[in-house]
Amino acid sequence: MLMFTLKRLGLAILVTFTVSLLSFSLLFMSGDPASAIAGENASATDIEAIRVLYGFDRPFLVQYADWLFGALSGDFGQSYYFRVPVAQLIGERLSTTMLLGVCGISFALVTAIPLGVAAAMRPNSLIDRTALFLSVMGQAMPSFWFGLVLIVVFSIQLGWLPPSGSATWKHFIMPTVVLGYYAMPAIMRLTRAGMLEVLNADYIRTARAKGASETRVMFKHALRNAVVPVVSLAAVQMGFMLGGSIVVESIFALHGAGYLAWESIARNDLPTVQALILIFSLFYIVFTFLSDLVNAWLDPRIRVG
Amino acid sequence: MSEPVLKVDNLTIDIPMSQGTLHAVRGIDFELKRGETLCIVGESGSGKSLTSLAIMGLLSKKMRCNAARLDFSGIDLRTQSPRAMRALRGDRMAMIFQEPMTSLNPAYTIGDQLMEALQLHRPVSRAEARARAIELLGKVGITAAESRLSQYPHQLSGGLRQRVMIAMALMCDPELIIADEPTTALDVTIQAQILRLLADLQREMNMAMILVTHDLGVVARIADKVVVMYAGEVVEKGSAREIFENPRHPYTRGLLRCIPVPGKTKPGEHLGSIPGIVPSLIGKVEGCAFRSRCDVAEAVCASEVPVRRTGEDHMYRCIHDVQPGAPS
Amino acid sequence: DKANDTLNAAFTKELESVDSYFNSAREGVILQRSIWDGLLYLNQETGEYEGNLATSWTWVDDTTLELKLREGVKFHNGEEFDADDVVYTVEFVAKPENGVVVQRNVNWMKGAEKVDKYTVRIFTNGPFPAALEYLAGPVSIYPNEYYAEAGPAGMALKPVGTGPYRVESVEPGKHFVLKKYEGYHGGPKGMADIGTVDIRTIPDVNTQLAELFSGGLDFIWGVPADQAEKLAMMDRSNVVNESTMRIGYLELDAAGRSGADNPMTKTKVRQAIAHAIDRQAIVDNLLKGASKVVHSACFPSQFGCDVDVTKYDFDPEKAKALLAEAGYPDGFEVDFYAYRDRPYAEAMLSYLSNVGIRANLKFLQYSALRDMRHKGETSMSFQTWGSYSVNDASAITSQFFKHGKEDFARDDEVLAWLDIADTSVDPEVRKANYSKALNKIADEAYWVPLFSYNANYVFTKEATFTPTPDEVVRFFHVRWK
Amino acid sequence: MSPTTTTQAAAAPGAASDANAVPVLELAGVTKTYRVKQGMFSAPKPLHALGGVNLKIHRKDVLGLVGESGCGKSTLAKILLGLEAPTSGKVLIDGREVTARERTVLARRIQPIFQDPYSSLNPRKSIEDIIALPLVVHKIGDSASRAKAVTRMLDLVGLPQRVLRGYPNQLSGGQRQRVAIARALVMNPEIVICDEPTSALDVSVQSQILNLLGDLREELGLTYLFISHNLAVVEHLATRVAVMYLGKIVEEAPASELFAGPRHPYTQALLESVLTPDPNLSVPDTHLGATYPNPIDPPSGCHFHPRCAKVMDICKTTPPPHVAGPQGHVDCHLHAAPAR
Amino acid sequence: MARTIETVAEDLRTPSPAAILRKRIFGHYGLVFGIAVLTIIVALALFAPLLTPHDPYAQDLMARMKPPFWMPGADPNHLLGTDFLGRDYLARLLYGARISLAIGLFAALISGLIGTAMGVAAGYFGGRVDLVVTFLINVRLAMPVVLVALAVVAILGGSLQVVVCVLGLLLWDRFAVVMRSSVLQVRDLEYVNAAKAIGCSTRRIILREIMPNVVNNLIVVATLEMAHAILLEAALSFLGLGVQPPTPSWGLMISEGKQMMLFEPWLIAIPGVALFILVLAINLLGDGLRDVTAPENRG
Ligand SMILES: Nc1ncnc2c1ncn2[C@@H]1O[C@H](COP(=O)(O)OP(=O)(O)OP(=O)(O)O)[C@@H](O)[C@H]1O
Ligand SMILES: Nc1ncnc2c1ncn2[C@@H]1O[C@H](COP(=O)(O)OP(=O)(O)OP(=O)(O)O)[C@@H](O)[C@H]1O
Ligand SMILES: [Mg+2]
Ligand SMILES: [Mg+2]
Ligand code: NI
Repeated sequence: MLMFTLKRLGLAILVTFTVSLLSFSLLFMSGDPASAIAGENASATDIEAIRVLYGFDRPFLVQYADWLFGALSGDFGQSYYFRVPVAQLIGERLSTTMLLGVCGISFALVTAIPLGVAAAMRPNSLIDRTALFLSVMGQAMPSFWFGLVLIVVFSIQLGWLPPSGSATWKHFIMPTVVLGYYAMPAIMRLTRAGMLEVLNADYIRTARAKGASETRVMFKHALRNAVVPVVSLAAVQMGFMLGGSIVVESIFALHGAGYLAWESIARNDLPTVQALILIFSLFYIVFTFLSDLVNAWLDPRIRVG
Repeated sequence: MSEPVLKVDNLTIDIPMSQGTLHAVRGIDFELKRGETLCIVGESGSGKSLTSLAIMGLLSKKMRCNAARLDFSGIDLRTQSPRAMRALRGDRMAMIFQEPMTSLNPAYTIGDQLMEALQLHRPVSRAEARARAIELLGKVGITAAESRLSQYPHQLSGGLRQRVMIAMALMCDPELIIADEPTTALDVTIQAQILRLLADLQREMNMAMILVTHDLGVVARIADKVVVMYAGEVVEKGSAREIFENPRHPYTRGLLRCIPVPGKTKPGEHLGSIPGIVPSLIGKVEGCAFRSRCDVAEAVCASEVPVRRTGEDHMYRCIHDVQPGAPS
Repeated sequence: DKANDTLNAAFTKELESVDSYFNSAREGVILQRSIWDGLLYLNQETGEYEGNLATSWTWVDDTTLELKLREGVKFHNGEEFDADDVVYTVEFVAKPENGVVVQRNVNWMKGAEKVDKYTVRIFTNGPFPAALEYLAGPVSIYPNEYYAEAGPAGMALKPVGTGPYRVESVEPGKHFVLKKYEGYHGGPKGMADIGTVDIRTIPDVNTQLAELFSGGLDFIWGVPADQAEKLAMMDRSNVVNESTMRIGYLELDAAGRSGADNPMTKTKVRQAIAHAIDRQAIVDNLLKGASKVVHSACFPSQFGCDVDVTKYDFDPEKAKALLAEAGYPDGFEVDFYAYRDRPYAEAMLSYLSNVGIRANLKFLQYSALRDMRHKGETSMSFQTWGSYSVNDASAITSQFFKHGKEDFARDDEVLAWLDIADTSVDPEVRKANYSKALNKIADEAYWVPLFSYNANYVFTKEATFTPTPDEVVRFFHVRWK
Repeated sequence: MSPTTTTQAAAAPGAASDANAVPVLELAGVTKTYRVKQGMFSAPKPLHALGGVNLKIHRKDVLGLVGESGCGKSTLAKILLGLEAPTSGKVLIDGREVTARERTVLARRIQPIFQDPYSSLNPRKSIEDIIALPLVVHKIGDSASRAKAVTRMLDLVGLPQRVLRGYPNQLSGGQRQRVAIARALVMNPEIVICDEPTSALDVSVQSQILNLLGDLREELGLTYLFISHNLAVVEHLATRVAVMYLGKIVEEAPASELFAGPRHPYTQALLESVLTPDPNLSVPDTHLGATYPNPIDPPSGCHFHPRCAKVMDICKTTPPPHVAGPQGHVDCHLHAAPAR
Repeated sequence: MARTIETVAEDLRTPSPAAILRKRIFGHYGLVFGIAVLTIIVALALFAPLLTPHDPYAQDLMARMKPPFWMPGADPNHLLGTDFLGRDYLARLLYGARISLAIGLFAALISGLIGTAMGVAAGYFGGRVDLVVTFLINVRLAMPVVLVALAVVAILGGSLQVVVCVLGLLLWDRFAVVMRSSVLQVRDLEYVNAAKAIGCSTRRIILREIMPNVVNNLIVVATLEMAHAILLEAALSFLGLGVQPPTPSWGLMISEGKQMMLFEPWLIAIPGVALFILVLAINLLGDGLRDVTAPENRG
């Protein structure tokens, strides 16, 4: 167990390190950060002064090492744009994105798993077809489009929900649906496929032969085994969601980390973008790690040798 | 003798498929009394498993199952509600499956699964269920039963898992136990152990047992009655002694010639064989299904096949009264 | 929302810092005008400078301005306003190492000196005719004690000024709440009417409109022309259009910085481009509103802006002929850089392709494009310039034609004229020299000036508001009906 | 099949087992260790699939290899086929050690027939392509001669010509196994490694394949390593038998001898477990315990001792000695020289 | 012995895999629908010049935002109306199909090549190679795609080539994962062992024995990734960092129409629905192929 955890941790660190190196070099190529700091109406001399002030004239590796050591101690530098520590900046925004991510994945799970189970219970039935239809729709519908349509219908036409902001829980309904609907199809399909496979397994027949009721068979014997890959997928999706909430956040004017990332790219705010890429990848790694633990708990074949 | 525990009359199972209807089981009948062992033998795909599943009421919904009679201890299984069937399953009739490796739920401990079998049917406490589980594990020859309860299936070897499966089937003292090829996945030595265990328990608990297998050796050693199936049909049926000493159907005879027997068949000598392959059962099936592989088939085999009997309980389906070149 | 005495407004862009010296965004200017006061005030109607925190001012010499300060003014935190605040503010912002973002707003000042409690002197780095303009604009006075303690970071989170609105709360970049400052000193801005101004950042215009429809917003601006037109037709809110000082232009690499053989070095090519684009059609159909075609490299209302220069009318045939004369009978291919207003760029692209110039649009972030321009890598780009709302040609013409990094003409004559115009204190001399420079620029078609921009303001019918050409929303001038 | 095959019996047992001749195939102290992970959290542990196997196969012999599931039979086959490299020990052919480099050359001499007829043929290839593959790989002959060779092989294994254009999914299990045999034989190998070639088949089909293998051996003079867990089948075909238990050969002897007088308790139990279709007998008691061996954590001393009915104290501590017999050997304390 | 009896089994032999596949394909409604729609879209894209007289780049500022035919005030000349520069919407839609298809196709091609090479290598060779590839997959998955794509496009500018390359370089993970696991499944099958024992070279085993048996998975992933790439490009365009105008990509059309969505909803509805249908068709195709070739359905 300890060995395993250590190994996973080592791998995680290596992955994060590689991601950070990649993102850093990527953004290093992105032109002159000094100009970005200076803002839209700055003159050439303003920019030159800033370049020296921030040390952009140093070699790449020096700058990277500098950044990395800072990052290790939680110091991602100053945002060029906001001129506050990046850690503080992201700290303020992350909660919105996290909340959105948690809501989104919960919505996806809460709709996808029952739907997947129901579809697997009666393949080719009406409910199966409906589920399939919903998932096909979900996969083909561009989320920005879906978001705009929701705003038109629920905010403008019906006036039920506020179109933007994050003040109350009502504000989170539409973003949650849009974000969750993006992850729903994959989870639903995996649940369905997993359930179908598990339902064909011999031990399900055993459970039936014992005289267990259908619901007991479904939920005690089948779901527990079918849900194992779903947990991993959900973790991956959750990771994607945080990184992918850019569109949703910009449409619904949620000032989260995704929107910050997009704006920071536009503003050439390197420290912020770097830190965000790193943090999103860290999230992904943490989630997958947690999902491994959950899976180990669900699946004794992993847990006990 | 007492009333038969199980009476099956003209059981048919049809499976609708895209290419047509698969007549997987075509008019099977047999009966079984308490304390008896009935063996169903036949080639792969001959409908053995479907027959046993049909008795347990475990066929999938898309399959169509009909019978003139399907009685279990005087209960007409055809008319039972799903709920009533559930109450019977695992309580008064139990089943053991072929694959010990996959027949146990990997997510729960052995103890959980054993106890569930009892608690589903009896209002017992966990402690009582646990005691019963330990008792039965001991009975099926598992030592240190107590500690096994908290183990997971993947921590046990195939032989042990099959023993657990047997224990699980016996949790509620069933009247009928159906074992579908319980030993084919196991090694020969373990097979012998498990079969012996089954036979002993059956005798001890005075159960009726149906043993499905394709191994004639197993049948000969354990069966009171034998049903030989071919292509969904009973081609020969009778007491074990009759079948082995006086086989009538060409298929049964062919099977018996196929297997090498240490001491009887000469090493290196040609074994008997049945050429050809099993016919498809999709669509209308007429005449003797075995005729394409039969040495003694004639043109009339394509139409009606008579059911013949020699003696009280030996029945077979063939146009030939006595096989050409048969020993008796 | 009159019932709550709250005006809900939206910013499009996240504001990096509320401290007006540490942002360069329009949103920042808007907040600055409400929260702080300058020493002077430019009356938008009369175009005259009035006293604000100062009551009178005199040039002691070419580089020294003496001001008498208003008495009895109190900052939002209760601190008293006096000469120390002015000296502290000027000394702080004038130091380059303090990192004020827009250096040109402050780098003309050398420092300040307290004469007595209510008199200060401000020293400039050389003669600077536009000084009053800046003192009435971007230079606002901060409370010395508070600023010394809180610094720019503290000021950004809890701004303190003397303006008609005080800041109730700041969520950086996202949300700002302003409250009417009851203790306002009664300067020329006047007492605010609306009790609360609640500003949220909503990046997507559609979302802003959606909020407007559903009553979540009362006041938005920068609404694109087409939407504004539709909104005006719907008659649910007030739609007001006002010209701004921003003009659009094509910057052509006449100096050959991106390559000596580049077609833009040929005057005829540049003239051809000017003839090729139907600026009037773009103004009529795309910009609409108060926009006008401009011909000179400055905004017409600016001091020194001579609009009577060579005009290139829309004439594709002539453009083709000029191209042929320049040696490009079949046109040529060129990268066309732009950073905003994609539709306008696309429209121009199409006109250019009609005369045979195959332009590939390269749409970049502003800073990335500026980098390229500084390195002299762009031979043709679509630029805009708002002159910081400074009503003086020095804010635009001199910005781009004095051999700086953004000068793609590099014309020595123009440089010489502009140098005289920028530093002379005699208005006539200035005017004459700007005119010479602008005429040469137009003749040579160094730039193709395109059009002036306009802004649409959409707000609730419960309020009245008159926009100004400097594109600055003065919340203290918004009133309930 | 031809009726002449009945006469082969005389030729079979021990025909070529001249102890002094150089064996075609020899394993000398071959071990194979896998590292396996049990569950995600534990470190990999060594699994000794083969623990020092010595084995000789003489020309025209049929060496039957029996043993229970997981004892290492397939591992041994894979090593002989060059699919796995032994962890230690040598593989010799005609007395010469074989290095990994020569495997392709050896492929001409040793060919496999696998257990599962469903996965041993590439489902995307036609039968013709499958059988001709070895010829193509070794660049033997042109397409015409290959076609002829394939046709010949079909005749040999008793398949009709029209299956040539077919695909594996169109054939029954027995037919597929015949295709596999044809593929193995098309290169005229000397040695065929049969890894449970009939255990996935119904008895009616099994007998066909067994007959075919017997006939082919006669006609082509093949040498077989015949792996099975069915002793009856082994007795039917093999000239010599090796019994394997947990990666070790515990007994080896000519078939007739071994079946007449099994010496190792495990061999005895194996023999007892063979269920002949005799309704007068009941299920035998093999006297084996229900403690199944775990290859990752094998019992100390003699690996068999926890199940052995005749277990002695010494079995629990000391690995059994190698006791040579007249024509084979047995590894068992019971047969060691009387204790001191 | 004479065996005169007709052999029932022979007549009932199963058809060849190709025949079975054909039959399955035509029995699968989703797949048939997907293929049909995709064919239509491809045909429309290919024959765009024949279908509309308009040049998708020709602007007419006087005739901006003319509504489509079902709305009042429509211009019969422009069936689907005109966009904000007065360009014919139908022409842009048709030519845009080319762009969207090309983006999907080439992005899938690039990522397919990368992912397949990595996945097959990892699956077949295992050991270190597998470790490295798994590590790379992890790194790739840990990178937030949209973010990185945005950043790169922001740096390099949004030419068609750049967008295609960026998407291609970012979307290979699923190929690698799927190929790795399918090769792992096939690698230990006995026919692969048989091929090894025969003496086939590694190259031959991979190309001839393994690839044909995993290529169906490859195709399925390729179609799904194609859809994914098209959607991602649309999202990039929406965020203002996709393909450059005036190229009529559908994503760009949505992004351009977005401005007026509250007043002229058809401006985003038309390309949005087109995009939706295209992605739907490709997904149905992919799903259908998966159903049809899934191993559990195989004969
Ligand atoms: N779920 C199913 N769907 C379609 N056909 C089925 C299904 N289950 C069984 N069959 C078919 O029904 C026939 C009988 O199957 P059954 O499982 O009873 O055979 P069996 O005698 O038990 O064979 P085996 O010895 O291989 O277990 C076979 O042809 C089989 O293909
Ligand atoms: N690639 C592998 N990695 C790890 N362990 C393996 C591997 N191959 C085989 N083993 C282990 O080696 C031991 C011997 O396996 P092998 O396949 O040789 O057994 P076998 O005698 O052929 O069994 P069976 O009768 O079931 O085919 C088993 O415990 C098996 O789990
Ligand atoms: Mg069965
Ligand atoms: Mg094996
Ligand atoms: Ni013969």
